[in-house]
Amino acid sequence: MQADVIFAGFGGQGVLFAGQVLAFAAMDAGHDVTWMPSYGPEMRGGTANCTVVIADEEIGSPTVKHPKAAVVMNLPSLDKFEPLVTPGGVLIVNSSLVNRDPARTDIIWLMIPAQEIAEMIGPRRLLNMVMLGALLDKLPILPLKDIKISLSAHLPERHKKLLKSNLDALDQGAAFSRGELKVEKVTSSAQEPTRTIAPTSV
Amino acid sequence: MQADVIFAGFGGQGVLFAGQVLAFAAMDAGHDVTWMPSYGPEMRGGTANCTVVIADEEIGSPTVKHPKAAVVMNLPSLDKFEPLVTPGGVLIVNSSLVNRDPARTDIIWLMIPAQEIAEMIGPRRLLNMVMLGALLDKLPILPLKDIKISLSAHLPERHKKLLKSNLDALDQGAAFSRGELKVEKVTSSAQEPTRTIAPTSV
Amino acid sequence: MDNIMRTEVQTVYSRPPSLSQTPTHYCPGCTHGIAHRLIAEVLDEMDIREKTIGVAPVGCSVFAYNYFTFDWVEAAHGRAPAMATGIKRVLPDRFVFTYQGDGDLASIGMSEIMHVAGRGENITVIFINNAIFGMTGGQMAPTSLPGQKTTTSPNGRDVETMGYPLHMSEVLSRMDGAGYVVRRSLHDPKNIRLAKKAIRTAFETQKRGLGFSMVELLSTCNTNWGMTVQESLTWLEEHMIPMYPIQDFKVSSGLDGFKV
Amino acid sequence: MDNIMRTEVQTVYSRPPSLSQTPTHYCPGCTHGIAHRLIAEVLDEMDIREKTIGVAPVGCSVFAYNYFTFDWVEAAHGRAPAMATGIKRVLPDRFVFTYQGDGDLASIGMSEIMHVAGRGENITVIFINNAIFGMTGGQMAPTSLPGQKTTTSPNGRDVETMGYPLHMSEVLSRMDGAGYVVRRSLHDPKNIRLAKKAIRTAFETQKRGLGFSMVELLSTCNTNWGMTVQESLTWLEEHMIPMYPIQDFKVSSGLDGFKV
Amino acid sequence: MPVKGWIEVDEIFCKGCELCINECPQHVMALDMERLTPKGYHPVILTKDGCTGCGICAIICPEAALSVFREAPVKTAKTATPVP
Amino acid sequence: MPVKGWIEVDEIFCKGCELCINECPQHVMALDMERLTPKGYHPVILTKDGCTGCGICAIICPEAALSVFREAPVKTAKTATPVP
Amino acid sequence: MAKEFLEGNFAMAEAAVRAGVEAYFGYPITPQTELLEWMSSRMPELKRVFLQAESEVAAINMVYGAACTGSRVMTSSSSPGVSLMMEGLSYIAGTEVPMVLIDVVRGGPGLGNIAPSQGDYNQLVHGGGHGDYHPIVLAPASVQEAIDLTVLAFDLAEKYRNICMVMADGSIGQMMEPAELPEMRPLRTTTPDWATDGCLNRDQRILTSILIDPTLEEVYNHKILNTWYRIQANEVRYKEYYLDDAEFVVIGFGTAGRIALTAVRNARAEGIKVGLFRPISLSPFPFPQIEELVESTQGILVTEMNTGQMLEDVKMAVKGRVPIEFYARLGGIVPYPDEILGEIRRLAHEPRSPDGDPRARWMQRLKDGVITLS
Amino acid sequence: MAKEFLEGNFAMAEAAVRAGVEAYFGYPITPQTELLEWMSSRMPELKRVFLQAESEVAAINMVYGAACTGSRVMTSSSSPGVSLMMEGLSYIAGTEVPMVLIDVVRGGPGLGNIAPSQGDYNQLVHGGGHGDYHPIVLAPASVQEAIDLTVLAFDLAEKYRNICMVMADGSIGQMMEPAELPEMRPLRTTTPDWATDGCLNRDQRILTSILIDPTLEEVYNHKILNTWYRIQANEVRYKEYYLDDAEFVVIGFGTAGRIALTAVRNARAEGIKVGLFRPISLSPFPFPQIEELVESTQGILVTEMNTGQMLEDVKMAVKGRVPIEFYARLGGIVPYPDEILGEIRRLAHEPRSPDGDPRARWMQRLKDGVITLS
Ligand SMILES: Cc1ncc(C[n+]2csc(CCOP(=O)(O)OP(=O)(O)O)c2C)c(N)n1
Ligand SMILES: Cc1ncc(C[n+]2csc(CCOP(=O)(O)OP(=O)(O)O)c2C)c(N)n1
Ligand code: SF4
Ligand code: SF4
Ligand code: SF4
Ligand code: SF4
Ligand code: SF4
Ligand code: SF4
Ligand SMILES: [Mg+2]
Ligand SMILES: [Mg+2]
Repeated sequence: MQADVIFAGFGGQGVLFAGQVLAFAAMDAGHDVTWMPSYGPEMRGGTANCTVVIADEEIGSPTVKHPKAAVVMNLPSLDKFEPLVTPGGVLIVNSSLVNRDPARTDIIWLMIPAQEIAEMIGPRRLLNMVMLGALLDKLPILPLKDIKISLSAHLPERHKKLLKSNLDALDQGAAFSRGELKVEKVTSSAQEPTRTIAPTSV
Repeated sequence: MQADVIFAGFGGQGVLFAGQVLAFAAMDAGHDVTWMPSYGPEMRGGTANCTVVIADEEIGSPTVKHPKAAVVMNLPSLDKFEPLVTPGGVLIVNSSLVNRDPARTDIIWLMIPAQEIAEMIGPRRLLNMVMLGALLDKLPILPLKDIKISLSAHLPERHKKLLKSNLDALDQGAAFSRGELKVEKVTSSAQEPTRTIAPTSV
Repeated sequence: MDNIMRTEVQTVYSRPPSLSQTPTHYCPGCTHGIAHRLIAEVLDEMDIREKTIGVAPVGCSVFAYNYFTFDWVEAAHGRAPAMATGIKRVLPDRFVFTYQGDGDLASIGMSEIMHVAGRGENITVIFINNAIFGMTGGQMAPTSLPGQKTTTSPNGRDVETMGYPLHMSEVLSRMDGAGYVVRRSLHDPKNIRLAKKAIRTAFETQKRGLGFSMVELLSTCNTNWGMTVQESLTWLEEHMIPMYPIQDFKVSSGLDGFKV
Repeated sequence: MDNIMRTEVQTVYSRPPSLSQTPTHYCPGCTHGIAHRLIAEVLDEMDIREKTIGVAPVGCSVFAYNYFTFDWVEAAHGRAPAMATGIKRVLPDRFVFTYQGDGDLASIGMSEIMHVAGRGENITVIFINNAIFGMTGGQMAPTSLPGQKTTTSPNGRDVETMGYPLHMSEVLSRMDGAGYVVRRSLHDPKNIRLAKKAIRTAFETQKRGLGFSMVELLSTCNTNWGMTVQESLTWLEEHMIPMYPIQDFKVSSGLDGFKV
Repeated sequence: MPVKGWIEVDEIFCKGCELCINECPQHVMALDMERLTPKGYHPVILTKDGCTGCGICAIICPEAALSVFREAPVKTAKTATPVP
Repeated sequence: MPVKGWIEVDEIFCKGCELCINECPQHVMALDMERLTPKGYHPVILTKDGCTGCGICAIICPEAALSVFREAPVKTAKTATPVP
Repeated sequence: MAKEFLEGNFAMAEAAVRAGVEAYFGYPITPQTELLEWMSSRMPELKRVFLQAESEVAAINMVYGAACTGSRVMTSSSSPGVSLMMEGLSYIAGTEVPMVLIDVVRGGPGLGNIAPSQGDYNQLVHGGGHGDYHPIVLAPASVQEAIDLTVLAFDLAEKYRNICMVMADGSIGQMMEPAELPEMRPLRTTTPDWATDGCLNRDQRILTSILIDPTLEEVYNHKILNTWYRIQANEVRYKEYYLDDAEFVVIGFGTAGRIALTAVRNARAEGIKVGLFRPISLSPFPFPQIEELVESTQGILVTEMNTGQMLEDVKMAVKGRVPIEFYARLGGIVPYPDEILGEIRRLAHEPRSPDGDPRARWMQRLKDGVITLS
Repeated sequence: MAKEFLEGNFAMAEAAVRAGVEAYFGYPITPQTELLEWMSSRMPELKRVFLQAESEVAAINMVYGAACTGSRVMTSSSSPGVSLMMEGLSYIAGTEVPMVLIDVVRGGPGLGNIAPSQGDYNQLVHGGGHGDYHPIVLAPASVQEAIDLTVLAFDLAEKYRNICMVMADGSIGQMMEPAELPEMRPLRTTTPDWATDGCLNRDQRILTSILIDPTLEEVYNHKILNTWYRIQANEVRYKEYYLDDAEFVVIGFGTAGRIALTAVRNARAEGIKVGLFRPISLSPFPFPQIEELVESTQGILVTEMNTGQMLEDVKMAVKGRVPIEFYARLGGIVPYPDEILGEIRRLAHEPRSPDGDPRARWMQRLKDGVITLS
């Protein structure tokens, strides 16, 4: 197996952690895996992304130009990664912050109001797990239950009380992807970055 | 013409300046010339020497292993440079501080009580000019009068009042070398270094 | 008597021309921005914008130069005072100032700041003391308070092993080259007004050639202190000021009679 | 009553065992040698020679290690305090001291000395202030006096352009990590006795874990001052002491009751 | 008679940090939760009458996002100086 | 009755700097102009009687070249300690 | 020990801990700060020494001091901070005390940026401090290798009384991978016979880098040069991939090397017989191994995240006997495998010549728009 | 101007003065102190800036600041002091401001000693600060050349907005020779259009070495690399002696080069057809010229006062096509012409092979006592 997924969005949207959860699960499932972060040049509120590569042989590059899948949480990330997903690949878009549909026809894409779904379950920042759930439905590299086991094992102690809602978020994301969940997109227009990122450090 | 002379002694004996005077004169006479100092590893009261190379083409090395002449002002310098003078070369030895004659027979050497001669003229530190005078008698690379002109021109302003005695010292050194001056060696045995040198600096 | 009062629109405040139109990258509520604004106001009031050269540090304010409209250079971490010295010595009629954080000035840049003070280098230093390395994500600074938790003092600063808070204004004011050294704070409007007066006086010190001038500004870092903006102001007031009193440490007699 | 007085030979003074049998390279009459001797006497009296590690500077005393019989390391110019920190941190039960000149400590090594004092690093510093860079042939030091002629202040130190003399003991004693900071002089037997007591107290400070201890010793450099040995003692007394008063700047309360 | 004042918020700069809100002696400021600035913050606005044009909000604003104006009797009018 | 004292000069170390000579309260020291040390200095010597063994010369000697002894009444004799 | 999912910076820190590091001195700088931060909590917990120095200059001199006592000691930094350590490193080399430095390299020169780079190759491998000395430099290409090489670094440093550096480009510091940490080693119980730890029951020891007499300094220079030749003979490390039948060879180290691995696999899938040679010890550089490669190779592609600093060493080994091409991304940019694949194709399919300057050709391609940077 | 009998350190200082240096910042260190001391009296006399900095770190950053104003500015130091300037130099390279550094090299590593050496070749030419940049490095072999190259250094620095260094081994600094100083140039009257000297009647200017966006840093890296290629194309300098009919070539720079000249003459006197190639610009290195030499040469002797740092560059140019031998004195020792003559004889008369490591052979000869050091 070889799969590569890019998670991209504003810093603070849980982009990096979503990638880590996937990577944990891949490792627990016995695959080789790399997780590589990348930060945009903006000083704060800027973009961040991470690339997860999963394979069964020693992984060469931890970066890929054309990922099998991309999970994008804001418009700049959609603009950047939509053209790059390999034909036949998967693109999961956070429709809560993105107003346009992808234009590609040679890939599978999903617009998911991840923020609204998250807020149905708990805090808005669960949106990353919602999107991960949706991804795994569209690109079943690992069974959702493996992800859940890994998440339970690796969630930092101080967040353990949020475990249940994280698991729910995964489920709801997958459910939405399967068409089993209908959600109204409520938040209007503009993108709202989170505000907890310190300047890039030099 | 190509000539190379090493002046060696304790720091403070005017070794470096004697070489400079010769170099000045060589330059004024239109030769190419280099003056290169070297300091012993001792921190103070140590040895110092300088090599003067005079030539009529672009000078390569400013150092020579086997100089045409050596002017040595103390015993360690005699020990070091006696074996190195080229056969047929000249060795001038400050007998005021050196108790033994050179052993070489294939060179011209002179034991000169430079300190006593200096003290006849003025301060003991004129001994370097005494020895230079003797050298130029034994190795007439430049006429003594050229040396005198150069010395007059290059003696630092603050020492100008000593010009006359410096010139005398040159003359007396040459005179001694020619056998025209008889001097009793009065200072006894031990070597007395001067004491004005600060530690080697790192 | 007909008492008709005519009125007119007055501009009480508007963005000073020395500030550029670039939004800062600072975290919302970070008081670095206040310090920037005060500098701009002072330069404009003194009408010396075109004669001023700023020296930016390495720290959160590394991009300070983007937020002003006059010339700037960007120094190596801690070396802004040396760079400012180089500039001031060749251009003695320009106004030269450094803008430095506490990591920059009090940790790696200790030698340079001490020596410009000792030499009475005729430059101005704006020293932002936020008791932390902001830019690199909240490590301990020499100015961090005893017990303060940072990412390199995870159990709180233990003065026995990690050292005592450094009082840079106190120390620098002892140098004979110091013309004006004071500490101010940016946590409320009253103190901000005083801070501005101090900055004005510091540049006056430079103008009069009275030697080294420095304004230390107590500043917040809500992000790395792990607080809300409002909490950070309170923390500054309650914890930093007792350790770092707001005070004039050195005021050259050459400033006698100078009023802002 | 038959009053026959029996007598016996007493050794009033003999070369301390902590000094090696190597003659120093110092110029005759240089007071560096006195400082060496005092350190040796103190270590022998405290019987800690075998537990002591010296850190030599770059300066005339660069070869200090040759003149003692215990372990030494040789630091980069100005960095002796950092090196001593490294040693003391891994060997906290050893006595670690630096021996530094004024160029080493107050010029290039400013940052390191300030920070060991700030951290209250439990080391001892013997600071030889001779108001000049001795080793490199007499350049101006940060401690050179106003008007003092040196090879880099040929017309005398002009404080306006070359800066003011730095008072290191005064400054360092303000650091909260300082346990014992005093200035003494080596120009006559009385002051030498006081200097020795201070060195003894400094090592006691280290023994008791009271933090940073430093003894600044006013010292001569007849060679680079261009004076005879005797003139240099007089110059020290008449010119240096007024600028650098012999004084206790910080004595930790942990030393209360300690008598030498 | 209280002086009438008002502010202008430059939304390019405002980061919704609320510093001004907390300092306004008239308590007439708040974040506009309906709107987002280009950088994605809720900007500050005047929520009621009562602004005196005292300028305190501008003094604390780290982003120099605020301009402050007031209507004042003509006789005291000076040339506008940007000094709060 | 003045105590009788004397000094020993280690010529390996003495540099003839004259510091001791100038400090000796009894003025009994001088350089020996007849002799040179291995390093080429005139060493110090006692030139007359009168040394009290006060140790002051040793206190100022930068080269630790001097040992100082004295003859003292037995009852006060302590173990010799090298403390001036 | 089981595999864990570890970040490179953290992994190197913990590897050093388990290798028995007794003291860490350092100063924060991105992108290695996590290493220092982990040390700040971990070392005190184990009653070992952690100290945040006031600067990199102080840090390296603290390391110098602690190393003189025979302790296992290290520091870490990133490019500008490493530049500040050059005097100290030269002193350490001049004193033959062992120590480990980890440089998590970022984009430069100057303040540059904080993105991954390999721009410090020359500084670490060839130049750096003044005078003649040679540090050992190891370049990991994965988190596991970062762990293993960190442990090895201590052993080599002590074996040869030499500086040993780990050159981790920023990506290695910040990426996460499954990796296995070693068992915790017991701490050193003996003290080397040169250490200055107080002369109890023995003669004085002195550790210094001064040899004021040039004849002694010359002897010392010969001595450490001989040590260097021993290191060259014994400590060359590298990894080969698909070289058995390779007609073309890609050479790259660290992250550039592992990215090239993907490109090589993809090229193989296209039928190009290409292999990868990945130097692990940059110093000593695998000159003999590359010389040998030349025999069986039709062309070499060197790929780096700098302007061709290792390229010079490859050229030195190749001596103009086979064509070399060069491809690089600079200033903090990490290349994609596709870019390198494109270069492999060019190497395999276009005319080649052993002459000329591979870097100049690369610059020309950039200028001509043959290469477009993404 | 007439020839005067000048000491190298003094001559370089006065040459800088006459080339119009406006500001000097430095810190004392042997063997360059006389340079600084001359500046301390000369510059104030001319109402220019002299400042004794508190350290080399401060000195280089003062230079950086003054250079940003468009002033002609310099510093000087010796090996350990130069190591402390590495961060600053990298910043300067990252900002493209011109400046001149004179390094009067002494024996190292570490504190070493104060005798003449060429041990900083790698530091100045190849490594040094972090990141990708290339200083110009000029190596005088006489006092006259020291003067001429000092003047040239300012011109090149400004022409290319590049760091320009003069690498003078300690002998050049301390020897005296007849030499001619240039006329006093008038001081600069214009200010370059990038200088930050206050924005009177113009827009803001910023000088910085940060490019936080790697794509911009990459562009910057390309830019300075292109500058470097321009420098390589235009600024190679060297001097040839007796090469017309030479069968053997000695290559050496600075003092080692001029000492070799005597050896070459003596060898010619013995009938050995040998010439001398003396690189003057060490960076850019005369690669093409040496490559060309290879055509007509049967053997090359490289001689240096370091462990063979330039040897590597010569090997790079020679590409194994002719035999190379190596001879060096280290740690502050200046070789005698006789020693080099002996090596020329060996080269001419003993079997030669282009293979193997010239340095290893030299070490072997030392070990075997074939070479005896005096
Ligand atoms: C030589 C060097 N060392 C370390 C760093 C990393 N660094 C950047 S900013 C900084 C500290 C900034 O703290 P401070 O000066 O207090 O500024 P703040 O961000 O708090 O305003 C550090 C350590 C660097 N860029 N260069
Ligand atoms: C990095 C570095 N810079 C400069 C020097 C040259 N240097 C050696 S000692 C010294 C000054 C010594 O003066 P001080 O510390 O006062 O000691 P003193 O000789 O007066 O006892 C200098 C500048 C050096 N060795 N290393
Ligand atoms: S990290 Fe702290 S200092 Fe930096 S911008 Fe944010 S709040 Fe301000
Ligand atoms: S130069 Fe000065 S400090 Fe150095 S040994 Fe001589 S007198 Fe002492
Ligand atoms: S203080 Fe300024 S930035 Fe903050 S909310 Fe008010 S206007 Fe906006
Ligand atoms: S000017 Fe004064 S009253 Fe008006 S909004 Fe601002 S702070 Fe409030
Ligand atoms: S003080 Fe010491 S060195 Fe000086 S003359 Fe007296 S015994 Fe000799
Ligand atoms: S012991 Fe006292 S009296 Fe005797 S020589 Fe010494 S100083 Fe003079
Ligand atoms: Mg800070
Ligand atoms: Mg001194």
